[in-house]
Amino acid sequence: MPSETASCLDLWAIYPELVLAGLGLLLVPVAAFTHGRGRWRYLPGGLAFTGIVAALGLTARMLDWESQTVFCNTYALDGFAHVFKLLLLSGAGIALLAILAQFRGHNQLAHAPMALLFATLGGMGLSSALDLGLIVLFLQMLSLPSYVLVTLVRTDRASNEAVLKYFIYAAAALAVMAYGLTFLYGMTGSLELGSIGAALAGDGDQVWIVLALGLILIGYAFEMTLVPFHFWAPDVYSGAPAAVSGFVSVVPKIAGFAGFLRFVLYALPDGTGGWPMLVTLLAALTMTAGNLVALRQTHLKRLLAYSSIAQAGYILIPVAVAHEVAGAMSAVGYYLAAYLLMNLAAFSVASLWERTRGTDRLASLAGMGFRQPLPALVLALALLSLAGIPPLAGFAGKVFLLEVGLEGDLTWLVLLAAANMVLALYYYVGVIAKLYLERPAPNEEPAKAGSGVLYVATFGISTLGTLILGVFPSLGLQLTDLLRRLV
Amino acid sequence: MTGGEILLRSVGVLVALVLGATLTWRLEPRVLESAGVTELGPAAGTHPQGPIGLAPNPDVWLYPAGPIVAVLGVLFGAVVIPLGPDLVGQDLGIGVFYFIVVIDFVVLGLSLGGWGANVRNAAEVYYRAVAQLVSYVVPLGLAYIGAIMMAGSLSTIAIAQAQEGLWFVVLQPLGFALYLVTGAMQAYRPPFVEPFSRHIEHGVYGSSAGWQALLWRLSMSGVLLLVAAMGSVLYLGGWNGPLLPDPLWMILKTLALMVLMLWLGARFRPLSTAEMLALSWKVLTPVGLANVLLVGGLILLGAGP
Amino acid sequence: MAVPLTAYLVVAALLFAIGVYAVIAQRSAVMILMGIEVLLNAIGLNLIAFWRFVNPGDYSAQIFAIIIITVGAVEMGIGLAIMLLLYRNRSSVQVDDYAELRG
Amino acid sequence: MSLGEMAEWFAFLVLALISLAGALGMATTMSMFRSGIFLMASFIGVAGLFILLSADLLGLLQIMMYIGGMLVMILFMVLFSMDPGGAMMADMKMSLVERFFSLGLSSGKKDDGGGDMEHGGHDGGGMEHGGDGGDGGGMEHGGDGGDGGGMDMSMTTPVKGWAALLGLANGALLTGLLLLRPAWPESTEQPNPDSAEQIGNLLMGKYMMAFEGAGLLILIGIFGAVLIGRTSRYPDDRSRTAYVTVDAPPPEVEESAGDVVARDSKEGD
Repeated sequence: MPSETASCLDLWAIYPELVLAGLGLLLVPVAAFTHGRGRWRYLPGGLAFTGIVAALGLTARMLDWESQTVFCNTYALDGFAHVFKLLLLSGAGIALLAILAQFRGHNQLAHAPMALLFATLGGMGLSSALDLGLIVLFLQMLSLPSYVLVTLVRTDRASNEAVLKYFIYAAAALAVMAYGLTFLYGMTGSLELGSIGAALAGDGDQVWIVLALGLILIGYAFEMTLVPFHFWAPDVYSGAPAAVSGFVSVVPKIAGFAGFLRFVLYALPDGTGGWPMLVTLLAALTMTAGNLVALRQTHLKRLLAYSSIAQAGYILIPVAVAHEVAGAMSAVGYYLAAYLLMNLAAFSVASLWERTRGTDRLASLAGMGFRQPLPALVLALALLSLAGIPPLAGFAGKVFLLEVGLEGDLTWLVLLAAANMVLALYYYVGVIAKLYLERPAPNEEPAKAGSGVLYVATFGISTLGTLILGVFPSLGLQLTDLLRRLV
Repeated sequence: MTGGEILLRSVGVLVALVLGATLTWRLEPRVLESAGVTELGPAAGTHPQGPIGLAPNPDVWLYPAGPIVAVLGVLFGAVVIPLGPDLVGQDLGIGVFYFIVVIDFVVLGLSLGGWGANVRNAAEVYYRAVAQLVSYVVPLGLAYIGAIMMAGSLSTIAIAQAQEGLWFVVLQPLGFALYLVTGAMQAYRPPFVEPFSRHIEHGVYGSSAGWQALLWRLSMSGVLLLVAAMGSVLYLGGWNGPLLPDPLWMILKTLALMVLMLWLGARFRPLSTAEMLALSWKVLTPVGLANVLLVGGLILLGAGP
Repeated sequence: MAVPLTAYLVVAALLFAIGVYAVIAQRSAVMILMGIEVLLNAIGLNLIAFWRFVNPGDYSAQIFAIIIITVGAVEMGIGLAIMLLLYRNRSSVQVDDYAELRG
Repeated sequence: MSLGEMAEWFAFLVLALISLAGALGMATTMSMFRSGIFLMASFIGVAGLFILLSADLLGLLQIMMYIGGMLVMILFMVLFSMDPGGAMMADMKMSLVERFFSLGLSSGKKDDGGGDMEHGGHDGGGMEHGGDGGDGGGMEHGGDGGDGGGMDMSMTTPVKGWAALLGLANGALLTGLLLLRPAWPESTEQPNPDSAEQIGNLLMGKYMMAFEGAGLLILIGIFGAVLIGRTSRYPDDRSRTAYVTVDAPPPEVEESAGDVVARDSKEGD
């Protein structure tokens, strides 16, 4: 083995990751320098945004490369990884804008970008990792900086509670998952997903496969916020600053889907261990529970949290048939892209509201359509898209999801999902009615204007993205079709 | 290895350690007194005013465990110290790493004994010992790495053999200086005597008597002996030397290094825990990293064995 | 090897069970963190036992174990920092005291 | 059975006992300090098992990581708890396991604080608990443990029936499966005795990315811990809402005595 040591250092394959990692390292001293220093505080944010755009460009250049593995079969370089990296990077970029907008003029401007870069890096690694050790490593790299982001405002009571819950649940979920992974190693003697899959497909002991799958699923379900492992999400989303909630609701979730898909498609090919059935059950449970609880919410961030749980349930429909239906992967990718844009749009409006009003109570949104037409419009469009109203991205995405579900003979699940979408309409439209039909309280002082150029940029990118994806779905589908190209 | 041989080697290591520790214990106060140190720290043979504040209500499990754990750490550490190419308790492939690890048991022993004594002053030992551990552990590791890199092995025998021609102290004076400072910290010798300071009634010394006090003295003398012995293996060529037989050279170098460390340490006023941490992280760690870089450069230039 | 693989695995399984118990039953955040460390310990033991008996020629599993140890150490570091922050703000690290976010 | 095999079984049993008893003690003892020490014992026991499995480098690595780490962690627990020695709880109703692992804890009724050491003044802010914590010695500790506040009786929790049951079921399930359905393709291959070289080659070759990633992870950990735990020259705004947007730095705060503790322990991470 010593003879082949040098051949594994394929640095050319991870230029986007290297850009992010290098920039993150550079930002550590830069953030220390700019912390609390007036206008210098914008420097890290600007650098980080440039870096994310550069990484996007580099990843986009790789799209037509041949699928291959690098670093001695531990890291995949294929269409699946590239598309997920593009999604993660665009999510991180928009979330970064929102965070910068919310913390404009605050100390947190200096170190938030750095944590965000590292978390994105973890997510990108997770979408490519083919080795059990690397999976655990990147999952941890995804969570650690997220703790920092959640507790950006360190004196805030809600943030404190959020970070405590996030930390404990994440650490426990990761430990349980890693314990499951060790059994896969024990059954096959290999840490590589591909060889594990090859060994398990033939003559794996079903009992142990199911047990290991159950343990591993806890870790991934935590990242994807599936019921019953979702309980951290509402608390963390509502405790963290709204812009950070947007990030946490998008990047770890997309990375979780990427990791889970890669794991089951490689290590448990053709439904070994009955994971499709398990995923189907989780999908039904997740969308129903998420929507039912969302009906009772009185705070915007909590409402969006439960809505994002329900959305995760919808995305599970194509995941459950990913191994047999050809279009499943591109449906997942398309819906994740749509989810990313509409969710970030909604959370950035919540962030603006938090910045100017200090609250996210739904009651405080009354009459927003008259006082602040632009944010109100953005929020309304985002909610309509989440609800699945044409011609927005959410509609096209839902159509693809249901179509794939029908192709995969999951008729009952598709019917349940349709019923859920109708149910969800109730609370989404309820918020929109508050925006436009209710009058603001007469004694309420008008909200300060000044959404600022950063907010306008955030709103613009996410809303235009939602519209374009919705009106020209073929654009998105062309890209997400690449997801099918696995190593 | 047969059972008889294991027994023989164990007894050999034990006897060597006890003899060496006794020697250290007699020698150390003289060196320090001649250098004008009044606060003796762990060097003190007896207490100035006899035992003070013995633990009235100790934790029945942790209190007796403290000195035993500390002595075990010293005893395990002595296993890899070579007196000659063949005269060693056991030559482990990862000997130096093993040594770093087992010496940590002394800190654990101090913590157990200090907390378990259940008196205020002894509990203070725990905080101070942990802070001292945190301050020496990284630069000490860096001081080891210089020698390890040059010898290309973790085995104590191999490291000493690599210095047959030239001692590493000549090539890496910076690393040797770093080892002197961090070694004194690891051995709780002046100026790093916080856990045994007079202000907390000499720490665990003040709260123990009988066999426990004896074991404390054995372990604290032993840790200085071992630090000096490891220093002479890492930087002074171990048993290598002309004319005299191997073990004698090793013993001489160990004693000389011990005297050097004590004599140098006596020049400085005792440092507080916070000062130790600042010194370690602001000065010693960068120096250690610089030394590693220097050694890397030297190796690239072809210096060393 | 006189001791069979199953013996090691059973020890790891029992460690895992104790860790699960500690994570569920304890109410001080630091104690929960310690329970998580026990869980990680069980993972390491499982890995090394499998390595020794299933595939001792390939040392990859030891790298995985090193990653697990790293994860444990990093979690300990950041967990203690989080608890330091909580303690400074609220003088408590009891998880029951952090139950304001509901709904 | 040969002598060597018997020695191996003996070593295995002793080490397994240490690991399991240590973990159990950690979860059930009433004293915070002891529970940290028990956990360390458990780690060392597992490290011994590693060495028995001929992963000697990993075993030593484990010991090294966790002696330092655990000692610092216990320091934190002592800071965060009213009664790190567990003396107040020594009189509480305890289950058998708890009684065993809390054996010898001195009762809080004795003078001089008994088991709970009072190192007030020394460590500054760290030991100052909520106002009503001072009258600990005189309080009666019945089953319900008073009305809380800073005086929390639950810092080490008495055995919770359902949690114990769940843990037990978990262990029984796993053990039963392990005993009844071993599905592991065992090999008779012998490992290479020079594990350090093997691991080094893997780290520098195939697992270069894991190596660099772990380094980055530790850096993120340090940096996150500093960001979260530091006391800042410029305090955060009290709430997430910004009422005025200014780019000038907020007023500085004076450092308090508690910062020293914070800084020392941070470097231990």
